[in-house]
Amino acid sequence: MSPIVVVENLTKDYAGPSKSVRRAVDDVSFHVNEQEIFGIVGESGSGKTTVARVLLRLTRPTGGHVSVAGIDPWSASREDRRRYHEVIQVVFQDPYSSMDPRMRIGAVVTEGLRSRRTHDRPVPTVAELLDLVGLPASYERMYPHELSGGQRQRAAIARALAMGPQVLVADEPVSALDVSMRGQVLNLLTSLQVELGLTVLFISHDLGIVQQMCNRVAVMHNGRIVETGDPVETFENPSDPYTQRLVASVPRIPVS
Amino acid sequence: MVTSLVIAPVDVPESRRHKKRIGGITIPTWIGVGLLALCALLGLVVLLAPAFRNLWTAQDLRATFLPPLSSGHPFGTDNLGRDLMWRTLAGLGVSVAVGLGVAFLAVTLGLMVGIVGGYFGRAADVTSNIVIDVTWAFPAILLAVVFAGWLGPGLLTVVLALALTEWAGFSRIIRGEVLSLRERDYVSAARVLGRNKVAISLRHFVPNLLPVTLVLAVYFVAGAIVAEAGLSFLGIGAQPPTPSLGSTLAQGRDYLTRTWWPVILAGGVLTLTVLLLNSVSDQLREHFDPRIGRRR
Amino acid sequence: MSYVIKRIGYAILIMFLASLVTFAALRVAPGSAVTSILDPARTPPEVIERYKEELGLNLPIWQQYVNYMANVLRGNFGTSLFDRRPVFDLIADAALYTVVLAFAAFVLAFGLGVPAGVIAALNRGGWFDRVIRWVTSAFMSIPNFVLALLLVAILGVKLRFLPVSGASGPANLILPALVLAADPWSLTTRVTRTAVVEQLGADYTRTLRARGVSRTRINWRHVLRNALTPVVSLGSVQIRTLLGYTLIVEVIFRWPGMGSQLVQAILKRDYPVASALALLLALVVVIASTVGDLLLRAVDPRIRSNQAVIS
Amino acid sequence: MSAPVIEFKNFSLGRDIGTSWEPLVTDMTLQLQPGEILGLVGESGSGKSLSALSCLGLLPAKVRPLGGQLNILGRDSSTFGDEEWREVRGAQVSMIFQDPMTSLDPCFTVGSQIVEAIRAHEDTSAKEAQGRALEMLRLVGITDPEQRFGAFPHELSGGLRQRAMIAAALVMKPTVLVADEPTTALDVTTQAAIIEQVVQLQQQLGMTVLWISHDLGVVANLADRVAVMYAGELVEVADTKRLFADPQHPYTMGLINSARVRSAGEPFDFISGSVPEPSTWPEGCRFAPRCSRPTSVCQEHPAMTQPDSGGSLRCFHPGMAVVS
Repeated sequence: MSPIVVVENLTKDYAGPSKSVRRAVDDVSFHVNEQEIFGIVGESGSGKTTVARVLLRLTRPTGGHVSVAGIDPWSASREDRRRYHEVIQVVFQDPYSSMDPRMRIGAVVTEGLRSRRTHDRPVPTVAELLDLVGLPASYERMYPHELSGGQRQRAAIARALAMGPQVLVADEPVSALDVSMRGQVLNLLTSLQVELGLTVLFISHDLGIVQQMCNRVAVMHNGRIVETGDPVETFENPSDPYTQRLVASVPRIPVS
Repeated sequence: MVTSLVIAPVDVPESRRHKKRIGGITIPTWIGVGLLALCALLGLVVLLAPAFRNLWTAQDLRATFLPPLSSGHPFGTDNLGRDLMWRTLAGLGVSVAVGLGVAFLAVTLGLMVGIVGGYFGRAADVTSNIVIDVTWAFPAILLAVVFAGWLGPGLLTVVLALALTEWAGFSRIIRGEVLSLRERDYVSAARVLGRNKVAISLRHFVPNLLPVTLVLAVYFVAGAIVAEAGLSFLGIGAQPPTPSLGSTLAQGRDYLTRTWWPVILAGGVLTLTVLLLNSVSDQLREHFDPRIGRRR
Repeated sequence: MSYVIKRIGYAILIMFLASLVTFAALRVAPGSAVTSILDPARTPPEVIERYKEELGLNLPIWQQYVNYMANVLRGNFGTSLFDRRPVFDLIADAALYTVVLAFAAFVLAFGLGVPAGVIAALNRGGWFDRVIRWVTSAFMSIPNFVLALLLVAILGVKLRFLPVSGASGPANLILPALVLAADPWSLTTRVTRTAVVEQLGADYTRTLRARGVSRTRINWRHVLRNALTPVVSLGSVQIRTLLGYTLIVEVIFRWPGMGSQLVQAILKRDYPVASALALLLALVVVIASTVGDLLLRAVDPRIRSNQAVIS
Repeated sequence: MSAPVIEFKNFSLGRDIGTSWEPLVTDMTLQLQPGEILGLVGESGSGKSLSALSCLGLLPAKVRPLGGQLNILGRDSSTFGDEEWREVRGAQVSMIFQDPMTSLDPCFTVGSQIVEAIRAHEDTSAKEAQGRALEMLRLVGITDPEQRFGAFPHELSGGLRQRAMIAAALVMKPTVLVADEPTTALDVTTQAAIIEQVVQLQQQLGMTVLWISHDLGVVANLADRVAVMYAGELVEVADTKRLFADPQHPYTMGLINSARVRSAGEPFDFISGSVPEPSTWPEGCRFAPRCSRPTSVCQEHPAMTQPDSGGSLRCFHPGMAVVS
């Protein structure tokens, strides 16, 4: 197992009110091994989403380095930058805003295909992509608002997988869904991870989900990683005081 | 600056918010159909006015100042004995053509500047903001008058002058919309999928800006028709012999003590046209989103 | 405080650029000031040259601008090319008339528009609301010069009820002010109505009701306070609109203000007068925008505060 | 058992859709006993928030009670006029909402909004009201209340804002507090602190609490009894311990399983399909299309029954384990 995602001394500052600086990410380092499901947990403002956005080349870091499959997106050559979209993809939290309301599902899932660079793999069809995530091919003609939240998240996964990525970032992929429907999407993600040999960076505030599905976890607080390790071990015997408080705060259902 | 173009808000009755839909196409209301028919009629006037040139240029100095409903002259005649109904219609055609030209130019310019300012980096944003605010500093008609002084009076002057002022307020609205659109996750997703800024602008921004654009474009047509008539009234717009509602009104004003109907009739046609276009704009806004145009 | 300084600095920048625009538009325009006074076909070239020299028109263009601005900042706008009076004196008279007219219209538009909008919103769907809806659409559709001509025809020519021309007495103000206020009044009414209706449905009204606060108190204390923001920001927009409208309304009613003067100056290519007027109007608009933005911060604590969140 | 403070009797709500009424809540029978914390659980569109809002007569426009009865402190609420409702709100039944940002008036300081809640019911001097407001801010765990009193809502963090909202809701010491997902917008550590605060205040003031949530975990740790809603109706009501130990309705089971943490690597539980819109509710058992073991009898609409195990239940096949 070799690391495919490497984050070294990553720092991100935002300008705050009246010339102050808010440090959203503070000297964060971690790596994710190939075919691993790596969880990042933390509360709002902990910096977990900013880390993901830096990796996705959406937010420019203030300091430090990141690399995915050997490409540093912030200093890559033009050709590497183009290839980068086939290395890493994303599924966002809100299935309502993550799709253009004026595009049909077929257009949504194939939007990235035109920027694909590698031509040795066959270009998937809409039907194949929808089938991959368990949606009927007839959904190609539908608009996002005609789908339920869970179905939209499936389509979002299809859109990401169309690019044939090695790494998938899932930023709170189920927290906008009703509780009874979350399992469907999570099981799909897990089985696709195995099937396609994906590496998944799973960002969540839900410790239970992370514990059940991730191989390793990093706990973030105020822009720093306070603890990294095996999820079960980390949440059952937290060593960091913040992790202890976080674990104690999670409302748990009594075991029958 | 916070201030921007403000157009009167419409309030959509609760009952009409649940639109009837069949296969994704909203069925227009009867009001909508009626308004569309009237717009088509207006378009016909624009297209046909030049063809009937001899009708609105024919003079008859023996029949000046005929009152309305005279035989052969439903609106009466003017000081040169020209038929007022045909002159009014021809003038309306000119006004609407000017309005369409202004709306097209202002919308195109406004969309480009708004998208560039909202999405193509901080330098572009600061620059476009300053350009917008400087343009904004001059009341629309004032700048039109200044332009007229520069280019000389005429319809081209009117079109250019109005387009070059009216785009600013529109552009500010578009910029605001883009600032909110760019934060949507589907734009982030498109970036991760490797689309560049131009592709995202064309694929995601323009289609989503279309409703606002359409509503405001119709509103601009109405505004430009009034402004054209106003400038022609001042003698800065259409020059004789080009017919114009504004010059008919100016003439009517000179003979106001003698006859009142040219003012009433030309003014009435102008008012009804603006009312029609305002209603179309309101209907479009209701159709798309009652919130469009409410923002500052 | 730093915002106030920044905002004023920005306003000065915009004014500077606006002055460049007026200068350029009126000075670099084809058909120079000289040719509009002297017929180039019949005047000997040296006379034209002397004239140009006298007016400073043979200097490089940036030099002309620097001279122009230096003079402007000292309150010297040059002399009119036609009656040779100092522009400042000409404008000062006219400005007073325009200020009186625009102020009267502004007071009418807001003084009548805000209450009408509030009452319409509080009685949504009632007869007053419906009447307001119709009246405002009518006033927004009838161009103000048509309205002006109608009133002149009816009141001035037929009934001879009110003076329709000139500025010989306070009664002369009534018609132009009413005409000028009609459209801004409609817009103010509608914007106020919408703002109030929107606030009536805001979440906090439900919370206040959940604590037993009476509907009347919620409406008159909380809803109106929150609805103020869009109305205030409308204010500075309206000043710009009003100034634009004065041009034409002043001409129709022969009101001796800046509007009619500007139209005259531009048609006669009286550059010193025209550029001074344009600059003055732009200054008023920029000041109105600035004051509007500052007022907005005073009215809305969310805009005002940029201090950090207390946690 | 003493008289319930709030009692729904076959209560139903509907929305005016022009030609007819679309039902949103049907056949709701539920009693809120004095001094208890009752958790009302359901997913989006279950009708839990609307039921809560009816306790204060704050239904949205176009939504009306269609039938049944709702008694508040022993009085039939259908007889209440505007003024009677006003006197009930805040003083006897109070409510806190999900989003403390939009639920507080942005143009007024939090202190003045608490003072206003007092003076809506009592003719006290401004000074005395201010004193009581400060005391209440302290009581809800806000340190430095003098400074927070003058703060505008946007100047406070989410947790402080929610505390300020609780202070305004409880300053008149109401008998009942209706809490509509008050911690959903907050982080878990803040949520834990707020829950602890409410429980403490509930004991201190002897309040009855109706706590609405979509999060079973929150309710499990907080409520004495739990009522589960699905598609506009109650499906199961039981003591918290019993409900989580031995759920009877397949929806309750599915919901508990979906929320429960399993061992690493195990698949996640879920309920197939999605929550139906009110217009697409089935004629028979509303859960049948998503149920793992529906039978032909489920074509009928089940009534609420009182099984021997206690509580109440709406299912033809109680206790049947869902194997997923």
